[in-house]
Amino acid sequence: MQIHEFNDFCWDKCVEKTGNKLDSKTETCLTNCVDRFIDVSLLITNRFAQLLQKSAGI
Amino acid sequence: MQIHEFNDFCWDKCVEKTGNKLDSKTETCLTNCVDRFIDVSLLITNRFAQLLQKSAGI
Amino acid sequence: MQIHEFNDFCWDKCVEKTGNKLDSKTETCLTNCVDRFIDVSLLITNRFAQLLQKSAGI
Amino acid sequence: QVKQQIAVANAQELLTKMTEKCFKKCIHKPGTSLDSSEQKCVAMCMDRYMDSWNLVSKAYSLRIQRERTNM
Amino acid sequence: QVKQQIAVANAQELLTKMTEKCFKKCIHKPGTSLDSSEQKCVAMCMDRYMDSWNLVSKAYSLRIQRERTNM
Amino acid sequence: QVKQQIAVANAQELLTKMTEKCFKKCIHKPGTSLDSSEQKCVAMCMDRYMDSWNLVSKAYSLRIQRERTNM
Repeated sequence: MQIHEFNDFCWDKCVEKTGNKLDSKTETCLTNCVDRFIDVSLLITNRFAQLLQKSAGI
Repeated sequence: MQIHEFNDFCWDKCVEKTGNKLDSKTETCLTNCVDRFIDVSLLITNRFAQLLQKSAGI
Repeated sequence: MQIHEFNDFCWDKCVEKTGNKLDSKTETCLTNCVDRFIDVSLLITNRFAQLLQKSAGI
Repeated sequence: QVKQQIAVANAQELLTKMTEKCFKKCIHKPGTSLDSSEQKCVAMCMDRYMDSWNLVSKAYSLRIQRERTNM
Repeated sequence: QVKQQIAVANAQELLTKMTEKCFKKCIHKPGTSLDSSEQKCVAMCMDRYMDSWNLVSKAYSLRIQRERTNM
Repeated sequence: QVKQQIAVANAQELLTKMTEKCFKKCIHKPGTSLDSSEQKCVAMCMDRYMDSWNLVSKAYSLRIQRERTNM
């Protein structure tokens, strides 16, 4: 996933108003959004690998 | 259209909660969603072909 | 950007009901949507070029 | 022949977009078949989508011409 | 080997879609870590997404078969 | 030269995304011209979108570094 896609996704999640600067709540949300997205991605990928191994009877 | 795209579309249409299993209402919705999507696609494609023929004066 | 993408975007912006014909309000909205989209695109592109030049110290 | 391929690709893109947009507008709860009111809605939606495409296309061409004249 | 590449591409597409859909369903306000209820929600969402994929896939195959028989 | 092409492609992608996001945020009813409040809103939205891009980009790099260290 590219920065563009992360920014697209997290902008929709975190940014409501666009004033003179991003407020600290929005900044924290953006940073956390990237980190949690990667967490979710890793969680899903690892769990998927486990399910594959289980179904392969390894 | 790929299975991924059907699933993407019909997931948004049919799945509200994600509990321990898909309830029967959601399952029916997913199955019908695929079939009706193909119906709409065929309806539109056939009607489009007719309009093209009409405008070509055939 | 292709016509398909403009139509996709402006359809979502302007078309609520789909009756026997597009009413004049919707037609005006569609036409203005295309023109304003291009305005926004030009505004952003020109401003981006200015920012680049400024940061390059030209 | 290249022109024909572009026309076919264009028509396919149009059909795909129309199917998605009109499904969203007309099929609120997918049932065991398309009932007649859904079919009517899809047909009407399709006509309006093409009307919209034509309007958008004309507005775009006019704008491009104006921009060229201003350059 | 081409088959394997398709399988890998398919799995990647599935993982990408699941990540987006399940983030949207489970992470309402992204915090400093995934808490246990978010983790449970993601795991459950993932299972349901695969259930949905299997249903959709089966419905699609059945329909294609029916269409072929009718031709 | 490849680097330059990547930079140009990146800038184009950024401009496209900004145009869509800022149109959605700032143009509620498209009128016969962009009025001054819409222009201001677009300029501000653009600055915020680039701020967001920088934050997201930094958060991503930091995370990748952390993941590499943990391996």
